[in-house]
Amino acid sequence: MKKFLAFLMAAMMVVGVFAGCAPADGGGDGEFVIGMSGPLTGAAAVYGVAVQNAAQMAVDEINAAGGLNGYKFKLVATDDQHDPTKVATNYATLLEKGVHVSLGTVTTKPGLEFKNLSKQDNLFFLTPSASGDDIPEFENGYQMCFADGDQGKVAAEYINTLGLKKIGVFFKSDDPYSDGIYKNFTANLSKDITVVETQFTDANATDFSAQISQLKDCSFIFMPIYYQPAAIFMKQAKDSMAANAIYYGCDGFDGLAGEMDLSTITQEVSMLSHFDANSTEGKAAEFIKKYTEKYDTKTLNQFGASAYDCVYALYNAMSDLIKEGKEITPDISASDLCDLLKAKFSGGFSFAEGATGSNITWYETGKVNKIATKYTLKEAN
Amino acid sequence: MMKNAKWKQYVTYLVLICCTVVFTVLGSMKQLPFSTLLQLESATIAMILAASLCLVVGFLGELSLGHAGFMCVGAFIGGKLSVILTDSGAYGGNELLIMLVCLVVGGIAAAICGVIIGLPALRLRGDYLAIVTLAFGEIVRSLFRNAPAEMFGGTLAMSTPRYDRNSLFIIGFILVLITVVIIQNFIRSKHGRAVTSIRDSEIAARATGINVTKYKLMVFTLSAFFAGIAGVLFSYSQFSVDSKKFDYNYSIQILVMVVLGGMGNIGGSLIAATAVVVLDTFLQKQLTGNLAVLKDMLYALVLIGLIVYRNAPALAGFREKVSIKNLMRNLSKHNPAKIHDDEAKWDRVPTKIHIDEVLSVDVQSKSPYTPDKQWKEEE
Amino acid sequence: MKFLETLLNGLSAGSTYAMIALGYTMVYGIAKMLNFAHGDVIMVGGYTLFIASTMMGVSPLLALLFAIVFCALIGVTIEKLAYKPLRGASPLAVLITAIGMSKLLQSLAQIVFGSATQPVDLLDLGSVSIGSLNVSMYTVITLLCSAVIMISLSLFVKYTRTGRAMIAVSEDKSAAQLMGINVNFIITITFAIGSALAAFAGFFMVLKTFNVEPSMGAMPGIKAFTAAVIGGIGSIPGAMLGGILMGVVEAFAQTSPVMAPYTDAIEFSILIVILLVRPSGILGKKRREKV
Amino acid sequence: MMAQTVLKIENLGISFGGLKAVQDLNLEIKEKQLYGLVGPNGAGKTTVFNMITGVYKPTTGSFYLNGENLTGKSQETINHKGIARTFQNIRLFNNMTVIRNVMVGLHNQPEYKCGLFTSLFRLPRHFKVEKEMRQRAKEILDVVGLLEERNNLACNLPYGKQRKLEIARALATNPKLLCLDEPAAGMNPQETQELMDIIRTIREQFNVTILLIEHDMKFVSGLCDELTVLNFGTVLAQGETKAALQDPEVIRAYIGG
Repeated sequence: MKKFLAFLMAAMMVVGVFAGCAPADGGGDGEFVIGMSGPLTGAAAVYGVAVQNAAQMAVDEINAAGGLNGYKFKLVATDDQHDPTKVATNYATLLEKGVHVSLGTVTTKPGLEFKNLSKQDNLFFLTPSASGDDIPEFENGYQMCFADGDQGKVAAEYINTLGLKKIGVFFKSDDPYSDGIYKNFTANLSKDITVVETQFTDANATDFSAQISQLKDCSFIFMPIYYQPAAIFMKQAKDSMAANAIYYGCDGFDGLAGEMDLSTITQEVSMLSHFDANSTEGKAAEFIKKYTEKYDTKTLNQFGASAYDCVYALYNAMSDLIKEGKEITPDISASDLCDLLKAKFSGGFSFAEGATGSNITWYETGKVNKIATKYTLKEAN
Repeated sequence: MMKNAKWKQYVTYLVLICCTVVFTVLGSMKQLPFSTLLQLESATIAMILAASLCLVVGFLGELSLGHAGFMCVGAFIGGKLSVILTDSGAYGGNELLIMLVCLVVGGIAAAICGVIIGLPALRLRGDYLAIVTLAFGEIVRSLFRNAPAEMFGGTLAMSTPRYDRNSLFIIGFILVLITVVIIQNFIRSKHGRAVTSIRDSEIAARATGINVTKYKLMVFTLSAFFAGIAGVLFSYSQFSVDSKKFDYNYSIQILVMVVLGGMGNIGGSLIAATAVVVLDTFLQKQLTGNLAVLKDMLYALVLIGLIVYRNAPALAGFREKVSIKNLMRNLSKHNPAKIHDDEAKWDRVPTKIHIDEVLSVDVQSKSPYTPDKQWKEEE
Repeated sequence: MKFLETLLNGLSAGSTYAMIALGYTMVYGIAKMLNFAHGDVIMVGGYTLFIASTMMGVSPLLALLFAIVFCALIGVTIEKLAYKPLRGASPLAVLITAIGMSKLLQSLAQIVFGSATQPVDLLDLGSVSIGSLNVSMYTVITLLCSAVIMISLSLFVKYTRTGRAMIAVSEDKSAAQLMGINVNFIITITFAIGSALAAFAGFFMVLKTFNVEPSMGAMPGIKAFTAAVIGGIGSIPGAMLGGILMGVVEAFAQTSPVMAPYTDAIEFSILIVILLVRPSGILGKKRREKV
Repeated sequence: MMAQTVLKIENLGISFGGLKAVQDLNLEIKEKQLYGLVGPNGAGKTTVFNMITGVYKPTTGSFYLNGENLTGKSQETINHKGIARTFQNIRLFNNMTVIRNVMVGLHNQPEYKCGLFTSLFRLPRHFKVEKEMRQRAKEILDVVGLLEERNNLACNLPYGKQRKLEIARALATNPKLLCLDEPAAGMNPQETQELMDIIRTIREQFNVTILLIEHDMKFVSGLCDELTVLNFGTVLAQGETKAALQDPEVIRAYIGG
């Protein structure tokens, strides 16, 4: 009897699988579909939501201004919870929705899946924040953010100029972002500088007293990590560390000011980034104003700014192509559009004015060429 | 009922073969959308995992919280080997042959780990074993994460050659079939009988001359082998393998499948695995934003509810009442006449009752396992 | 000097682990079950602190009191709803339910508070200098508090009526029942005490990290659980020993660049090695099954 | 002709902590004998069983089966050598059918040897062995009168039949010495009578020596050839059943005073 029921259930399941696969609705609704996959829920949701919000904001602005040649844009955001195994399903959803062009993924690990999937279908992606060095491995992938390796290299080159004898490093060894920056950082660092290396992992991310006691004697600490553990570190190290020590981070520090009151510590905090959430001038300030009016400040970070730029860069590139006489309508296939965009982005296309930099261009490798700025979040007391 | 006994034990195989054929035909006709192909792949992986864990939890009666660790070994070793073999053009670049080699090697690598973890397991039981397997899973993950980046990708995921998505699920189904046939054969052999006897009473099994050590090790190894195979299959279904995937939460997810399937019921585990995969994808699409967490809550509630319902001593009477057998009996016309007290079977009442049995707070209840019923004698 | 500092850091981290491990060990001793959800009771304590301190602006000590009461209530509720119906069922069933409970608590917290971290700034402790040794007040306070708690717990178990009843129940439930001990009441009390200890641990963790998140209790919970097993589950001194050992090993592993990436692996390996040598932990009693 | 000694126990003793549960036990059981081990509660009877079946390792002394020293051997080895037992509080494989319980007992018999590989791939030998095992199991079940119940789950059997099933399972391991721990406990008088007959049949049919623990004096005196009476871990009396039971020490231990 039970077996029969089991059989019945199995049969139902099979039917269920089929019911789940409604025919693809295609992209023929007269809209350009921009797809993305990011952590909209889960621990990394703050990044995914920032990208979704900012991209949606850019799309709304473009549509309000009449769209591209009269055609509107539509953003399709899917949730991968920072889990690479969920990307394929999301990618399938994007295809079903008739995606034309994509923002790739928000984070690096899922991005490794996405780059391969999109390569098969020749779908163009310009990722706002998947910073892994390998993300733009194939011709169809481009980055708006600095690649991890480049960040490590730039940071090392900057520190080489400071004439320090000894620096401390605090990084997260199970995080590709942190680990990637760190590896390139040490490779490019002058050999005369002694490095005190400390690290932590997800499973030990609450108590840093052991690392702090190691780093106590260093007056300059390079921290290629995200802002949440950085804030915990700084709070825990408040008294142990030299009062005028310098914490130097990468773009992961962005969001630090929202996480903790920096005036409670005496040390200097600065970062190397393409975006400063406290900007008061230029396109960045404009973006911050618009974003905070529409959404909350909690998700205001460089991820969003970068996504905002991505959408505009794609829009600008497509308008340029139309101006050049190419025919681009929502009837175009993703693959054809990809070929056009690849030629455009590798052919010296310049994104004039964005929230994360100006005159942004791309190398043929897909990596971005723009200026990284050192922002001082807080001066030493 | 008895007449059907012979073919009944092959129902699972039949269903699996039907599924394989139907989906292969549909696949070759290009009737299966991308998302369905992905679900089929995930379902086959989950089925292998559930069936192999069912062997440990349902038949040996030990709780393993490190099943994802074995899968991890298979995924990394098998995945790496396939990269090496593909790059070196071994076997004339025959993808299928390379995959076969990787499956076997990945499975064996995991099986070796099964032996390694099985050894302490022999000295430990129950809760202690559960924590050791959990620790083992975390250790394996940490080792692969910290291995040189050139070997296993380090903190970043290790890239693997993804197999053609239009045919991987067919291989997956074939592997499920092989796994299920072998596991079922094992359980329905004298060796399987010995294993079930250990589950029911280790002391009695020892006294009956069963080599408990040997069989525990055997089950751990066999189960790890198939988990390793699932790992290799997983690495073939992805472009990259990330050690983070194989944490204890994933082990627990596999455990949920086994519990949902009714511990000690391979067919049930397969159905539960498919259901979890299908439901997972469905809910991932339906529940967005803060609601996405509802999925986890649902799993947790189902898990608790099911276990409490099936095992609570206080609910024994209720369970009897609503059991399928009873419902069927009530539905059928021939209602057996009410049994009068004087006709009740007095020989069922133990005449010697230990005083502590009556007063004890731990009144022994029925075990959580599905009792064996599939193998009624064929005559 | 470095050595001493690392040792102190380890002791401080270890005392938090020990506090959590005590909860595991007491519940195991009395109810003979691994309360997998214990780590998540820490998280409940953390969020209580968040509500009381950050949202309502209550003073830290009062917030701690709230957390203790609320955690004790949650612990008792979990026991009544999920574990009590299963008393007498197979240990496997109970363990799986406990795992489910852990997931349930985490997802509930995620639904109510979201998955992002929430800030809790309780106290600014500062540090004291003893000679050339600079010790943070946090270390001093955790060490003192945990010492006081452990000593009073041991005294409670040894010298009070309820405590002795607990020992009786842990030895033999049915015999204790025959002697007129209310076994259900004792189990309830045990869960309440264990959960209150989890609240303390949550307080210490929040003091250290200044924030709470839904999965904050999971990893410390598992490590403390490991510590309890290392020390010999069911034994109160064993839990303290295991917890301290865990903390010290962690601190020393983290200060060595070679071992640092393997910190988790080392901690868990200790468990396997110790269980291989002593299957019931360092101070655990060997249980003889009655044949 | 003198019957051969099957089990010989010399100075066997065990202590748990400071408590000497059994001390200085000496006894000898001859082939095909029905030997009784009696004594009040807590006398150490089951402890003796646990020692000679390898559950506990004796602190002093040793025991021999057919002259082979088995002291300190594992439970499995002792069973393979030829000592099988039943349990005071029944330990059946509850979720298995009656016949499969017995087939587990047949597991180690050389004639039913079947490698793992053979089983995994269901080679012809697997089916042959299964068939033979099933046949043998049926024969054994027939002896204890459980043939009709063979397809029921063990846990669904009434109490008395569960005890019989335990005996059948122990018998299946082809023992030289069968140790029965309170086989008649929980049985009504009619069942007890049946059991006595069964035990006698078993002895004849399986050529087995039987050592049993029992409280029911009628049962013991009606069945056993010789007795050892234990109290507080020491031997009170030993010898022919009638004589041993009339020993004044024994009467005092039982009746008190």
